[in-house]
Amino acid sequence: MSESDTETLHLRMLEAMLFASDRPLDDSTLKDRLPATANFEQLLVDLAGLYEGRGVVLKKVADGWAFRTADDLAFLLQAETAEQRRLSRAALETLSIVAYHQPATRAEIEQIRGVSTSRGTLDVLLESGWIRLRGRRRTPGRPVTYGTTPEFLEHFNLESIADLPGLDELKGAGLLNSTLPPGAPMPMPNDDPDLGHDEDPLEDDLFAPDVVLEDD
Amino acid sequence: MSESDTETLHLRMLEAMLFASDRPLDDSTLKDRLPATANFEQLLVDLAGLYEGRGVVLKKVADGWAFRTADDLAFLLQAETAEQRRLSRAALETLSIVAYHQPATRAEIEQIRGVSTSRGTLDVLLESGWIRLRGRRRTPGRPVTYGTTPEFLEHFNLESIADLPGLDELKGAGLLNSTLPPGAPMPMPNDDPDLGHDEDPLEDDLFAPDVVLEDD
Amino acid sequence: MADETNQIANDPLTQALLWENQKERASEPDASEPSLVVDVDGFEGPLDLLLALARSQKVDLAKISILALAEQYLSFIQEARRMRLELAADYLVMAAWLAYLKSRLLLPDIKDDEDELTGEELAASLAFRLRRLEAMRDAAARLMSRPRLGQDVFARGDPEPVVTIKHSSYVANLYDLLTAYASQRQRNSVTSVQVRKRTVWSLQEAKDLLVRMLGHVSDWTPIDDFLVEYFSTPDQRATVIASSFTASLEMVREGVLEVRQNGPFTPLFVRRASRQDGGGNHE
Repeated sequence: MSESDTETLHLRMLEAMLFASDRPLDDSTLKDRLPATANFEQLLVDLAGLYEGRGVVLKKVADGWAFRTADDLAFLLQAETAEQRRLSRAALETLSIVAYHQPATRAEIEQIRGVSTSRGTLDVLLESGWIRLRGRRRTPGRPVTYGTTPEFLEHFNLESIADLPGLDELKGAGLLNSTLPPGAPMPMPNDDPDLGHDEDPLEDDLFAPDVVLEDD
Repeated sequence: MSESDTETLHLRMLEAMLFASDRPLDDSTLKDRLPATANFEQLLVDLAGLYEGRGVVLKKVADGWAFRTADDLAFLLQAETAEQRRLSRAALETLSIVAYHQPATRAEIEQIRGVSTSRGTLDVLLESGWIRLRGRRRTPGRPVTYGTTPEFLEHFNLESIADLPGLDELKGAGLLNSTLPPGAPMPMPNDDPDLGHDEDPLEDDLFAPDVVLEDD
Repeated sequence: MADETNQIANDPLTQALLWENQKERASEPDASEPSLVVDVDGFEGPLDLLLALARSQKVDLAKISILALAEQYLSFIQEARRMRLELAADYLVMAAWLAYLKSRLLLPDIKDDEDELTGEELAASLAFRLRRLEAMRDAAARLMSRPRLGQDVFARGDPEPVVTIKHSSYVANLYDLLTAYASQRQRNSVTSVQVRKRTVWSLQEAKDLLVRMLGHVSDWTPIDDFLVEYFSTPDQRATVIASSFTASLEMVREGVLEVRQNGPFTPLFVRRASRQDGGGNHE
């Protein structure tokens, strides 16, 4: 097989794998299933190039790669989609606070919103699969910390949490500071599955006593 | 918009619709959702052309059009896992009876084991490649006869089926104690691929009616 | 506490804040209409109400007059109370705090407590909170206006899943095979042993026979003579001899029979007892 034939085969393989899946596939999954000789990075560039401007495009999403319909064709496809349940304003605000301030505790969410959070709001977000319980903050009361999931990134077409819209401006304006008064160092949102230095892992008993503790 | 831009848009629309659909789309559905000015037949030809020789191809399936992974890349969609399994005791016993008493019918196996043999046991042994259907016994009901395969000899390191230790040797090895009545039939295993004088060849219809006949 | 379940307020300001109408937020509510906002149910707490009031000032939140905002809030609360609207406690707490803030802003700072924040610091803190809440709202709106999966962009509708094919290879060695064969042969042969029902002469049968026979004979007679007609099979022969012998000994003990044998393995002779006083003369 000539060199270019081999390249074509590798490109077809990459295309087939990504096209067959409805979820993003990450680099290691793809590399594992390509021959060791394949130039993975070049193949990705080539494949993205092939689909540029087409009805289906290759996107980097949620730390992986996926084929998606082109943004501008939404009008064509929306006709068929079932009406999605709308998030309440409370849920929406809570979601964006968790996304931009993660890891965030319920108390922090409430402090930013200036209102206590009903249990249902977090439940809806947890159920949607967009936020998850990360761990526990190493502070008195050891409150549960919340963060976003890969499904969140996938749903909102984000490559990573660093791609959250307006993140840099918010950071620059000191608005991601969860502590008052302003001027304190500004934390970056962090959805790293590894727990931070001030987070403890969740224990098994999470869903029993702590829910009660957290309720007010 | 120039004519070619319009054509490109229509092509992109067709591509996105087929990609996003959870089932093949037929001509009339596709036509309905494309602008009336679109030259549907030409677009299909163009789209199929775009994907020709690629990792994903446009296929006419039973009730319409759909993208499918190219046939030669189907292996990418298969993860193969090898697992070693131990034979159940029932399977081992059945196998040994087939080995010693071949050609043996199911009824004979059951008679020797003293219990009825589940269909699954023979299936597992057939799947293992160690036993095979030989033919049919020329007796009423024409039951299928079972025998061992060359793979059986290979796996168990036997040069020929005659190398299976006889009853006396089993006794000598301490595997059989002397309570075996003297009148016990001394098996003379025969795995000759040629059918015996009381065996008929299997017919083509083996897997339909006979499985039923054999079940009781 | 604001009731989160009651999201749908009818006033245009609140409507404009609902996320599904985020695009309409560009058109700010008319500054001349803040007095229309009396429906507290439409707000998510005092901070939300403050933010709505602040936005009605139509200026950058960074340059907002916190003093003016506090006054607006206080008059709003006053109006609400005049209309006898139920107000949640947090609205009143905020009102009290704002009244305090207002006084701090109007009066010169008293430097009696180093730890206490100045009026300006308190105002800045409130302004920060308002800006931060608004920033999060904007972020939510921007998030929601992104092309979303399943709404604007679509994944492969009919994914072709990776099928896992299990290859089972079976392991067994010759020892397993032979053990299995041997054990099942053995088990089966043991279970198929049938203890045949043997024809056994009971002692009573033998005794009855001897009594009957001895009725005709009074001299020494080999016991086999009586029994020979019952020796139909070898099996029967054994039981007949054994039972008859045992029966004969019993009858000797009873004194109705005498037994004699001339030497080991020689025929056994029997006769009716001549005396009734027991004590046989057998060897």
